Parts: sequence; structure tokens; C-alpha cells
Amino acid sequence: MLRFMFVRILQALPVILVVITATFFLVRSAPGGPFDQEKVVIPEVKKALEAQYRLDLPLHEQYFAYLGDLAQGDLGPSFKYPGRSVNEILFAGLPVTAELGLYALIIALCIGVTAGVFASLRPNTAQDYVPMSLAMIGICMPSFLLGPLLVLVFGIWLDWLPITGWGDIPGDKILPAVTLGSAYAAYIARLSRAGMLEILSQDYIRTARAKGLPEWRVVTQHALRGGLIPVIAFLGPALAGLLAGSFVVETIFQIPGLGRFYVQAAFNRDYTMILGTTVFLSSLIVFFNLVSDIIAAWLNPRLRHHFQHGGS
Amino acid sequence: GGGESNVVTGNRDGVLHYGNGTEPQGLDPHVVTGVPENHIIRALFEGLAVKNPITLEPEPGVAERWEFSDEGRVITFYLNSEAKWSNGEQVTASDYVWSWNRALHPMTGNEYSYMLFPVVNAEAYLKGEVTDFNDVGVKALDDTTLKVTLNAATPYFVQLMDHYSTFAVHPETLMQFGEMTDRYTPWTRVGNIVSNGAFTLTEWSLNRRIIVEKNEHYWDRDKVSLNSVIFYPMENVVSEERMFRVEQLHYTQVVPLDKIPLYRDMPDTPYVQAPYLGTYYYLINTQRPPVDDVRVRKALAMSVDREKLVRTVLQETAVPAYSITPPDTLGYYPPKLFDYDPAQARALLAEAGYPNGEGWPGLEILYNTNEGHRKIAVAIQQMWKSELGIDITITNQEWKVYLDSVTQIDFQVARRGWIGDYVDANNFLDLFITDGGNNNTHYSDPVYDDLILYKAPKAATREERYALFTEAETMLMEDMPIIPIYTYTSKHLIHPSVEGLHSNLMDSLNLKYVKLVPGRTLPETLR
Amino acid sequence: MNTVAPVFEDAEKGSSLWHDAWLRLRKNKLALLGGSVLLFMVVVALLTPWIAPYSYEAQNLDLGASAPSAAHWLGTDIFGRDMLTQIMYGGRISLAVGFIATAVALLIGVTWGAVAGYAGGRVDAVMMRLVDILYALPFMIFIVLLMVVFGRNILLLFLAIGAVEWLTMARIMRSQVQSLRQQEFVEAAVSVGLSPAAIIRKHLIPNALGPVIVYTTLTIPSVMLLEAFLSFLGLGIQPPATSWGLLISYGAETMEEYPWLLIFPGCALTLTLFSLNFLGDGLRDALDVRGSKD
Amino acid sequence: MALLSVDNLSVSFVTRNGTNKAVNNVSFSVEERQITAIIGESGSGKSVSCYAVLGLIPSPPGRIDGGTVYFQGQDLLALSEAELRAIRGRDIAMIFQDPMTCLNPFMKIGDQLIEPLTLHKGMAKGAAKEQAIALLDEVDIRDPQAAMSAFPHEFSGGMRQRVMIAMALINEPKLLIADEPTTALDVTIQAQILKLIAELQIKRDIGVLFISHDLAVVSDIADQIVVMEKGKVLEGGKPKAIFDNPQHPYTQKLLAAIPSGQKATNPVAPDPLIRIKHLRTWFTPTAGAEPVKAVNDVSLEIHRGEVLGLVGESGSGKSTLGRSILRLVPITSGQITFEGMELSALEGRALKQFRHRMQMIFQDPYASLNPRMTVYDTLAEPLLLHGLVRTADLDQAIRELMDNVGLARTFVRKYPHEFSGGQRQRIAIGRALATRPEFIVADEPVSALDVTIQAQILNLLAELTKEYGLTMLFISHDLAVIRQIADRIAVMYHGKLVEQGSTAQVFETPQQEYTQALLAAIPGANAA
Ligand SMILES: Nc1ncnc2c1ncn2[C@@H]1O[C@H](COP(=O)(O)OP(=O)(O)OP(=O)(O)O)[C@@H](O)[C@H]1O
Ligand SMILES: Nc1ncnc2c1ncn2[C@@H]1O[C@H](COP(=O)(O)OP(=O)(O)OP(=O)(O)O)[C@@H](O)[C@H]1O
Ligand SMILES: [Mg+2]
Ligand SMILES: [Mg+2]
Repeated sequence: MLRFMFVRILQALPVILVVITATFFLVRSAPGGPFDQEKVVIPEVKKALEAQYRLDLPLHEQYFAYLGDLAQGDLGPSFKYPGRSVNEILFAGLPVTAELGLYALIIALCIGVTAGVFASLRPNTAQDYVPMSLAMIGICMPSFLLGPLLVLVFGIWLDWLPITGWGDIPGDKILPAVTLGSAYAAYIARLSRAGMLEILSQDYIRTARAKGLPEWRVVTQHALRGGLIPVIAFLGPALAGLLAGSFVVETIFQIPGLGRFYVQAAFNRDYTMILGTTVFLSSLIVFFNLVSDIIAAWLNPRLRHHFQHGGS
Repeated sequence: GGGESNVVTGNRDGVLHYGNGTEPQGLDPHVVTGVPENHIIRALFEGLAVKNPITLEPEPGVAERWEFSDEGRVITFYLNSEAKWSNGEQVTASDYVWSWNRALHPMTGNEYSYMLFPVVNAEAYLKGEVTDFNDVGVKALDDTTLKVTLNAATPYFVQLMDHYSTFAVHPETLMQFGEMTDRYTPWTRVGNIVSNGAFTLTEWSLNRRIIVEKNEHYWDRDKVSLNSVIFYPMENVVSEERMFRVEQLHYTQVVPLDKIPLYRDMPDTPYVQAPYLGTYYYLINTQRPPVDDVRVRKALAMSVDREKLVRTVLQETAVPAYSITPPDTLGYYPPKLFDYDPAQARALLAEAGYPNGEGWPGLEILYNTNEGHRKIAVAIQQMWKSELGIDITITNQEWKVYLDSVTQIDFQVARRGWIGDYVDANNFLDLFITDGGNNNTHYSDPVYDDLILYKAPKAATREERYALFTEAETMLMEDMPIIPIYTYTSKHLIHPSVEGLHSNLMDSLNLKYVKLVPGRTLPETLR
Repeated sequence: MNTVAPVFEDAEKGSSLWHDAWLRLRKNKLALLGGSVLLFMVVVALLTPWIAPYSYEAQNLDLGASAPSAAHWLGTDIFGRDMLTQIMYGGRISLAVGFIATAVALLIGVTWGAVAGYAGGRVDAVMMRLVDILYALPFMIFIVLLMVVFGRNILLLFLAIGAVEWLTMARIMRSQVQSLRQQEFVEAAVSVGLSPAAIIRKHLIPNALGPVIVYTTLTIPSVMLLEAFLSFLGLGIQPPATSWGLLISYGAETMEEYPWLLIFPGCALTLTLFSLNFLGDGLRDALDVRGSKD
Repeated sequence: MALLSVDNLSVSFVTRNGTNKAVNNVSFSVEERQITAIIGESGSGKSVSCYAVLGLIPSPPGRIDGGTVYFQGQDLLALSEAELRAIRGRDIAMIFQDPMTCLNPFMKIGDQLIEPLTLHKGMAKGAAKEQAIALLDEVDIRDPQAAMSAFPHEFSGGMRQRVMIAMALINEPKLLIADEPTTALDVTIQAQILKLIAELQIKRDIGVLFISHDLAVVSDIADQIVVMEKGKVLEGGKPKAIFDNPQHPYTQKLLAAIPSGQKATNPVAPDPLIRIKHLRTWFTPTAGAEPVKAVNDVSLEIHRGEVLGLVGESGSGKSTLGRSILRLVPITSGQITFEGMELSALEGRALKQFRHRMQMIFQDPYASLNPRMTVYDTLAEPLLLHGLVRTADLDQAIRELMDNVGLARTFVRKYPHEFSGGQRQRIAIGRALATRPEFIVADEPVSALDVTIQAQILNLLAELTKEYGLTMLFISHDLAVIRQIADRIAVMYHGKLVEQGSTAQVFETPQQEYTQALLAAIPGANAA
């Protein structure tokens, strides 16, 4: 397993490098620059700005200079927020987004897996239809809709929960975490139901039943490992998505996280910020997909053997 | 839910909770641009003169008085000797010279450096044509006397002293963290920043809030009633309105359009709407057919039913505009040369060769991605289609792409807005001089240029000047390189406990005058 | 044998998984209901230009947003346009985008994932790292560039959506194939002499389809919502053309004032999803030869 | 009163092919301390009856139409799921027929083994583990300590079967249902297992329901015999009575079909078809650990037209050798040539050509069948792939194949899970024969078949070798079968080939100690 992880981490480097390189040049070829504004900037001023941020150098030199800085862990200054480095912004937002993502993940997994498993035990009965219908409504509710709706109901009409903020008032983390988690919960519910149904008809489940195991133990100890395979595969990207995709939730609930930078950096053409978030996101993707593959291997012993021979 | 609301505690402790648009780019007056930054910087810093919150006429700030000489070409500012930096040091005239050097220095990259262009050699210094700042028309005669020499009499110049790009910064503090022209030093951070306004910075949490507290060294501290202001970067207007509704905010930057009728009809409404110095218009590329024909442009302009648009889509939150300059810009009223007149519009279109839209090659409206712009475009598209029988498509582009299209003049009709930097018609009319950076229409008329660039600055009186403006604006609207649509208004929700937040044309608030009166609550109907 | 009354004319005639699945699906009432609703929607979408009660761009600004009434069954939007008409036209776009883009994603994702999962080793590593790269590229920039380079084109919309949606599909498929390919029946297929492509097509994919079908039914609504986002950015359709996703995102902004602007398009989307899922579950059940009854 | 008494049990499966009455008015009983054996035709409803006892009929499509199952005075069929659960695994344990698919592939052997203990006895994990290790040792698993943390796929067929047995015995139930428990076990281990069961029986007074095709074993151990055919009980009684004086014609037929005799040695072609040199196939389940030397330096020649019987202890590497020849597992070193062609060098099209000439009958037929393919598709696949029949003739060809292996034609549209163990095995045989291969590795091909069908299949194979020069590597633990069909015998022990020789030679003058032990353990003094 160690060797497998080592190989995968080695594979991560070219992945991230390709992503950085592609992003670097893609971003530069997008129209509009970081200093373009509605009111036209005087050419001399623009030149001065570009000089301050090394944008006057030939593109390849900028690229290598960036890689040089990156090698030292420096993501450069933000163009949009003068006076702040990309490192600083990322590290300020990361704990918040990570916490939000974690709660959302917990919600998504707990609700999703429970609902999915529950439904799979009695397929095509009320026990199946009710949680699955909720899941489907969850899927139809994008967070830009669910968030404000929850705020309206629980924040304003019922006046139970705070409607914005993060860690300012007790309970203000509930709505954002639920909003972010619920779509994923719905996906996970559907996927785990499907995965479980495949497994529950296998013969070894019959063996488990023949041992007199109670249903919940049949499910948790025997069926879940195989049944969760699709969920695990989905989880890698979902996790990265939770972190990168918290944009909407963060703006609705006024959360000082990272998510909004992913989106806004691109709109602002904040080159260093785009690259910084991309470096960060690509590392996350690689990492979470690795984790998801490791979990899959841990669940499925036959994959382990496969890993030891350097594959993935 | 749960516990006391911000408003209740704020009213008790003298803390104003202020919804402030987006996270500010920064707090360095010579580096940033933008409205949210403006609000915070103007709480932290003070200019030589400040605008009266109601009339917008200049009033004493750091300078207790100023004198004009040489037919208005020279202004001498006398600084208040009580004006102090937040570290207790006195604000001196040489601080201004140093700061303006910074603001104009070619390496600083100050996007608002043009605010100081009326000063002799300021523009040349920025462009590197003059390299010695001593040649620029600003001199410290002694600690409290600052002499500024202008290229020409500039009636609005004192007004500009209230714009943050002309503010003084504390030289020693800046030098402590880097070079004068550095853009990204940490000098504006809590603990580092030294400012001279009514408040000082005590907390700056990214994307969360900025807290300023009353500055004990501020010269006019006795007039400051608030103990502190908390600025919230509220990017989501719906959230902001809801925060207000549950009394988490005293003040909102904007109000969602669809909420406005509800608020407006409320007794004791917290909704405040006031005219705003800005115009929403459609740019026309005067070199692209079919809009290269002035008759087509006029036909288009005449078939927009602005009254209806304002009444329905805009929920009465705007004023129909028939020219570029907003009405009552310090007493200036633009001419109105046309009106909603579909019949004449059809006639003009027929004259241009498209009777009832026959042979019409199609026309595309470009706007940047935004709900408000979309609504306007959809409504206007339909008005043109149905009034003129012509085919219109609309296209939206992401902001920077749109900016690129507009500067390249790569469009037929594009949405545009202009917000005044200062209260003067010149700020709107000089947009359309030949090759003006914000012209973007290919419109070019030497007579117009002459009026704006040479004749108006030399006008002796306000009346004479305004007459020249009227002449120029009439020319502009005859040629119709733009289709004016409406004049903006500012829209806020203000909690009844807040006093002293006056509306004005610039939406320029001075937090110094704000008082909180405990015990007042929002109208019942809101919950 | 003790077999009583076979239901087929020719009991000795072979049948295949797909044929059996079809027979089972036909007996699943919910799946049929789901299928008919979808069919109905598609038919309505196709006929919309002829049966829509109003013109989709005709505005009545003075009427503005009005609640459902006899003249406008589902009310009107802020431009006074008939919501029913809007939803009907929106369905054309949403259904087309949803189905086509998902089909593209399904095709690429399933193939990619199956090949990577089956090949394993280096091939898998390279293929999956490519997936990682595509995940990590900033989507927004990608969209902007697409728009700039190719201009506005509905085909690009499919491309952009397909480009992101197939990735997770590929991962799910791969995980299924990875656990299937270890099983002895795959070994048996190898020993029969089947080529890898045939093994993937005939042995792995049919056995991996359960989760894939489910994920597909989930992809369709998410594609519809993604389309709205892209259109909003300027890549997709332009107003006054509309889609369910766009209607929902407009409606979300005024959910308090004009709830019908959200509820009706929301219902359309939800109904589609429900139908899809009933159909998808039915298909899943039909393919699950062990778990289902006949 | 009997420990278990089944009366008028009827079970049917409602499938799209119609309703199949798998068990029809079946009655039998098991007494304490006694063994009741069910023998009978493959597909006659033996396994289904056992499932019904434990309430494990898959439903849908299965359905219990009637009858009672009394166990210690309780009607099991009337119990609720929760009440049944308390009985399952504690009072009644079952050894399932297909050890491959009945073990959870995601769980360690050890964890699966101790489950009944921790569940029903509330035993602590540590103690349970010790007991499990001891039991594994008793069923003769080498290195039981390591086996606890192995996964099912790392085990040979016989090893898995022994794990199943251990799992059923670990809780010392009152009633043991053993569904073909020794199909994959060589006779030495089989003897040991049977002894173990006998000991338990005495110690705990348990009753055993024993299902087997191996009449020799049955005659050795059974106290009662029940004969089933087509879902019905034909007759029952004491073994002696049944074996000496069968009443029902089917029983008579069955007893007549018990394999006996020895094949006359064929003249063998001079050049070997397959030549194996120094073959090694090692597995390294965890990196760095000592590899499992499943096949260790084996050299062997198989001549055209010859049937080479491969016998050996369970877990000695027989299946691995077979799979290595067919390139289904990567070999560690060595050489395999087919008609002088180096097999390991083949790729792509050339390999496909060879695939068609060599086939394998897998030891575990169920696992080797695609669960989502009907028999028709399974059989059609090789035919179409290699272009052996035209589509128009396909139906006919498949019917012929089904007839050959003794499957009813009406089964064509069934899926693997709808068959009995022996029926599945016949599908696997049919698939292997479909391409008319020149060489077959047959890994325990008749272990799940009753003797009549077994005889039919063996005849078919013998015919094929005679007529078409089919060459076979025939792996079996059933020495009677080997003796009947093999020309030569090779004996494997711990990954190595320990003895080789003509059938007569090996049976009459076994050289190696292991071979001698093996022959000595052949059961069935009573039989035949
Ligand atoms: N799940 C199922 N669905 C449909 N038919 C089934 C199912 N399980 C078993 N059958 C049928 O029931 C009959 C009896 O099967 P059973 O497994 O009891 O046979 P068996 O006597 O154990 O045979 P073998 O000796 O081959 O194991 C067979 O004809 C089989 O096809
Ligand atoms: N995939 C694997 N990983 C690890 N070890 C394995 C694997 N497959 C087989 N083995 C080991 O190789 C040895 C030989 O196994 P094989 O299946 O060839 O035995 P066999 O002779 O066929 O036994 P049986 O008669 O019980 O089927 C066994 O010890 C088994 O544990
Ligand atoms: Mg059986
Ligand atoms: Mg074996």
C-alpha cells in the first residue's frame, strides 16, 4: 500500500504540472486582463501596473518565474486584492471551507448512506419511495435555491437559526452545512441504493443470513463494503467539489471561505489567484481521488494486489 | 434567531452594522478603485475638503479653509493644525505633497490618478514626460499651507479633495513597509495603518467584516457619535435584505428590485431612494451597419418606451433619461431632444431603407452577464421588435470579455453605464471626445471636442459654461452615438434607529454625522 | 421437468438480457408511468411551436408578474409573458440539452471508465490522471475561452457540459469494472477467446450498469441546471429563449414575491427527474436478473 | 421425536418460464445423533429443500407452497424472521454448496469464521479467534494463523469449502445441513472432515442432513437415506436396504451408474501436444511477504489424445497449474509450449486462435458464469465468436449442446442463479465443449453431478477423445472417476509433481507416500 501511495504521489506531480501549465496559458489567452475596468485605465498606469506584477515580461519568462516561485511555495501576490498574497488568502479561507466541507460531507454521508441502505432493503415499497423521493427533490434543489429557502423557513419565518455568518452566533453553521450537504446526500442516497441492490442478491449475503445475523449486521458488515463501491468512486470528486463548489453557499450565508475565490478569480482575471486556487484544487483532486482509491482498495481486497504492482 | 439582534446591541453600544457590497480590494487610497472601498476609506481617512452630505458643496476637512487666486488657477489650502494622524502626529502640507507624488507616480499605477490631472504637470508627470515632482503644481509653503496650481480654472477641483485618490497617507508608515510606489505592502493592515479620519481600523477579517472604531485623535471627534462601525461584505443582495429584515444590519447597500414595491408601500418604510449621478445607456458602434445610419439610431432611441420600462421592469427605481448627463448636476439640466415616438421612429426607419423592418440585416444587443442588464435588454429587444418590426438578438458576455468587446468597439449596440466621479456635467460630456478612452462609439466631432476641451474650461461663469455644455450635448444627441435609457437612483434600507445618513446625488455618506437612536424598530409588517 | 405453462410460444428459443429486461420493464407500472410522462414531455416539446397558448416573446409589461389566472394558467413572469408558454419552450431546450449532453457523457464516461478499469496498470494510471487533470482545470476559464474562440454555439454547450459530466461517470464505471473484472466469469470469457473490447461490452458493462443507470438519471437534471449556469454566463442560449434551469434560477430570486415563477418550472424539472428515476430504477430492476421478479 | 421433520414441503419458483415446482410434497426427518443423507438427481430440489428449512428461499421468485418443518417442536415455516434468526447459525447451521460464491469476498476468512461465535455466544474476539484457529487446523488448513487474515480469493476451491465447513461447525449446532460438503476435497481430507463431523455428533448429539452425490461416502456414513428425483422423494430407508435392494427404478439406475473399472490404455501419439518445463506460479498477496508457491517447478508433457488425470491434496496447486497453462494467471517462470509454439509469447489474434483450441472447465462453475447472461447467450458466445456456426444454425447447435450435457432444452433462457449446482456445472461443460477444442483443462468437472449424469458426461468426454483426439488435463479428487477416464495420472503435492505414471501403474503400485495415503483413503467399502 505504501508503495502504491508513493507511486500515486509521484504521478500527482505531472498531473499538477500539466494543470498549472494548461491553466497558465489558458488564462492568459482569455480576453480581458486583471486591470481592465469599466472606466478605461490610462495606458501609462496600466503599464506601471503590469510592470509591478511582472506582466511586461515575455510569457514564457513569466511562466518560468511563476514555477520558480511556486517551487518555493510562493503563489504570488493577488492582483485583485493588492496587499494580500494568494497564500494568505488561501490560508485564511481554507479552515473555514474545510470545516464547512467536513460538516457537509458528514451530513451527506450519514443521511445519504442511511437513506440509500434503508431504501435498498425493501425495494419498491414505501420504505424505498419515501427516502428516494426526498433525495430526488434534493437533487432538483440547487443550492442557490435551497439555501435561500432554508433561510426563509428556518431563519425568518420560524426564527430558529441565524441566517448568515460563520462561528459568530451559535447555530449559524447549521444551515450552510445542510445546504451544501444535501445535494450530495441525495446523490449518495441514490448511488448507495443502487450499489446495495447489486450486493444484496449475492449468495454470500444468504450465508450471512444463514448465520443468524440480524439484518443491520448483514448490511453493515457484509453488504456495505461492496455496496458502497460506487459511492466511494463518487466521493473523490465530490469532496473536491464540496470544497471548490461552496461558492454559492458561501455567498448566500456570508461565509469567509475559499469557495468564492475559485469563481471570482476567474471573473477578475486574477491570474495568480486562478493559478493558486487551481494548484490547490488540483492537489485536492489528486489527493481525494487517491483517498477514494485507497478506500476502494481497503474495501475490496482484490484490488490491493493490483496496487502492489504499481498500477492504480 | 436566538438572542439579541445586532441592531439592538448596536444601538446600545453605538455600533453601526453596515452592509457594504463586496469585500474591499484593499484600503490603500492610491491603489484601490470601487465603491465599497470608498465607504471604508472615507471612514478611515479625510480629505482636504469634505462634501456636505446634503448639498454636496465642499466643506472644511483637513483644510479649515482655502483661497482661490489667479482667476481660480491657484488654490491655497490652509490645514487645520488640529488635524492629526491616528498616531497623534500632525497632518502637514508636506504629507500631501508626498502623497500626491505617490498618487501620480508612474510606478504606483494609481487608476484614479486622473483626478489630479487639473494640477499643472500632473498628467505629464504620470506619463513620464516630467520626471521631477517639483515641476508639478503642488507646494507645501509651510506645515499648514498647501499651494496648488491648476492648468485652468476648475470649478469642481475642491470637490475632488474628497475623493480618496487625493487623500494623504502617512509617509513614515508607508516607508516602514516598503517603497513609496509599492502596491502590495501590508501597511494598511490592522496595527500598521495610520490614518486621519473619524475612525481607525481595528479588525479586518477577509470576507467577513471590517471594524473601525472612533479615532480619538480626530480633530472633530466631538461631532462623531458612533463608537464603531462594522462593515459586512454582502455580496448576495437577497441575503443582505434578509439580514436587514432580521435586524442584523442597520443599512443595506442595495435592495433587491423585486422587493422594492413591498417596501415602498409600507408605512414608516425603511426604504430610501434618491437620484444618483449616473446614466444607463446603450452604446452604438457608429461604423457598423445598420446603426451607422443616424436615422436608424434615432428610430431605435425613439421606440424605447422609457416611461413604461421604468414603471414596470425597473419598479420606479430609475428616471427616464433622454440625454447623457443626469438632470440637476449642480444646477445643470440636459436638453431633451426627443421622446418616445414610435410613429416617427417607423418613419425614420423607412427613410433609412427599412420600411416596416423589410431588408433589416439584424442587430445584436450586447450586455455583460447580469440579471438587471438582462431584464432591460429583454424588454428593449421586444420594444424594438414590436414597434419597428425588426429582428433583434441579445447576447451576454462575461464581464472581462464584455469589457474587451467594448474597448475594441466590437459590437453593434452595447449596454453601458457611467457613474459620475464628481458632480459636474463635464464628467459625462468629455466621455465622447474623439478617441476618448470611454467613448467606444467611433463618435468623433471636432466641434464637439473643441467645446468640451477648450471652450468650456475657459468659460467665465457657471451660466456660460452650462450654455456651452448644452450646446455640446445637443450636438451629441443629434448624432445619437448612444441611446440614453435611464438615470440611476440609489436605493437603501435604513433602520429607523439610524439618523444622519442623508441621501445625495453621489450616494456619498459621511459616517461622522451618523447617530443611533435606541428603541426604534422596523415596521411590524416586515416579519 | 415440473415446469408449468411456459409463457413463451417457443420455450426452447433463447433470449438475451436485453430482451428479458424489456419484457420485465413492460410489466413495471411505475417505470411505464415514468416513461410515458417523459414521452409526453418530449411530444409536447416537439409540438410546442404549434400548441403553445401564447408567443414566447410577446410581453405585456404593464401586466408584469401575475399569479395564475384563467388567461394564464401558470401566471406570467415579470415581463408579463405567459409562464406556461415559457415552460413549454424551456422544456425544448432543457430536454434536448439534458438528454443529448448526458448521452455524450454516458458514452464517453462508460467507455473510458470501463477501459481504464479493465486494462488496469499503466493504461489505467494514464487514463485516470487525465481525468484528474480535466477535473482540476478551472472550468470557468474553460467556458470563457470556448465562448471567445468559437463564439456562441449550442453545440459548444454540449461539449462543455459533456466535458465535465463524463468524468464522474468514468470513475463510477471504473470502480464497478475493477471489482467485476476479478471475477471468474471474466476469466472464463478470456479463456473463451473474447477480445478485451468484447469482454467489456458483453460481460462487464451489463453487470456494471446498475449504478451507472442511476448516475445517469442524476446527471440529466444536473446537466439541465448546469446549462442554466452556462447560459447565464453567456455560453448557452440567449434570451428571450429560455430553459427550465434559467426559469428556476430567475424564479429563485423572487421566490417570496412571485412563488409561481419558481414553483412551476421547478415542478417541471422535478417531474422529469421523478419520471427518469422511475424509468431508471425500472431498467435497473429489469437488468438485475437476480433481485427482481418476473 | 425427530430433531427435524419435514412434511409435505412444496416450494415453487415463479419465473418468466412458468412456475417450476422445485420441491413437491417432500417429507423426511433427521434424528438426533444420526445422519440423514439425501441423494438424487442433480436439480431434484435437494438444495432448495435445505434453504426452505432455514427460510432462505430467495423470494421473489421462490415461494413455499405448503408443508411443515418441525425443528425441536417448532414449525420453522411459521416463525417470524427474528425468531428464525435466533435459530440460524446457533441451532441449525448450513454448509452451502458453492463455497466460492458463498464466502464474502470483501471480508477476511477469520472475521467470517468468528461471526457465529461472537454473535450467538457473545464470545470475546480473542477467544473466538483462538477457537477458529483450532478448528481451521482440524479441517487441515495449512498455517491457520495466516489463513485467518486471508481473503477467500486467495484460497483454493477445497480450502474454501473447508472454511465453509468450519464456519458451520464452529458453533456446534444441533442440526447441521451439509449440502455437498466434500465435492472439492481429496479423499484424505474428506475422510478427516467426515471424522470430525462424526466426533461432533457424538459429543453434541447433533443431527446431520447430508446431501451428496458421492454414494460411497453416503453408504459409509448415513443412517437414513432419502432419494429424490424431480422434486419428489422416491424412496427412503436404511442405507443397507437401499443399496442392497433398491425399489425404485431411478434408484436402481443410480446405483448402476457408480463408476468403476479402468480405462484401457490408448496408444499415445509420440509427440506431446503440451510441454511444460519448470513452470512456477507464485502468488504474493502482500508485498514483501513470503510468496505462496502454488505451482513450483513443474515439468509435464501431455500427448495428443491423452487424458491426464491430475490428483493431489486440496490446495496443492492443481487449479493453478491448469490456469497457468491457459494463460489465465501470470506465470512466474518456466515455459509452456502447445504444438511446439511458445504460449507465453502469443498475443492478440494469434492468442485468440489458440483460445479456441484450448478450453477450461472451471472448478467453480457458478462463479465462472456471467450472472447476466442466459444459458443461450453463454453457449452462443464461443460459437459465434469463432465463427463455428452460422446464425441460422445457432439454435440447433445450442440445443445439441444442451442435450449432450443433459440439460433440458427449456432451460435456454434461464440465468445461472436459477439453476442447481449440478446444472451450472453442466452449462460450464457445455461452454467448454462448444468450440470443439483440442485441449481441455477440466477442473473437477463432475464433482456436483449425480452419478447418472456423471456417467453420461464421462462417456461424452471419452467419446470425444476417441473420435476427435481431444486431449484433457482432468483434475479430480474422485479417484474412481480418474481411474475410469484417465490414461495417465500425475500426482501433485505442495505445488510439486510427486508422481507420474499410467493409471494402472499408479493405482497398483503407488510409489510416493502421499499417493499411497490417498489410495488408502478411498471411501465406500459398502458401495458397489
Ligand atoms: N432461484 C431460482 N430460481 C428459479 N429456479 C430455481 C432457483 N433455484 C433453484 N431453482 C430450480 O429448482 C430446482 C431444484 O434446484 P436445487 O438447487 O434444489 O437442486 P439440487 O437437487 O440441489 O441439485 P444439485 O445436485 O445439482 O445441486 C432446479 O430445477 C433449479 O433449476
Ligand atoms: N489469488 C491467489 N492469491 C494467493 N494465493 C492463492 C491464490 N490462488 C491460489 N492461491 C494459493 O495457491 C495454492 C494452490 O491453489 P489451487 O487453487 O491451485 O489449489 P488446488 O490444487 O486446485 O486445490 P483444490 O483441490 O482445493 O481446488 C493454495 O494454497 C492457495 O491458497
Ligand atoms: Mg444443490
Ligand atoms: Mg482447485
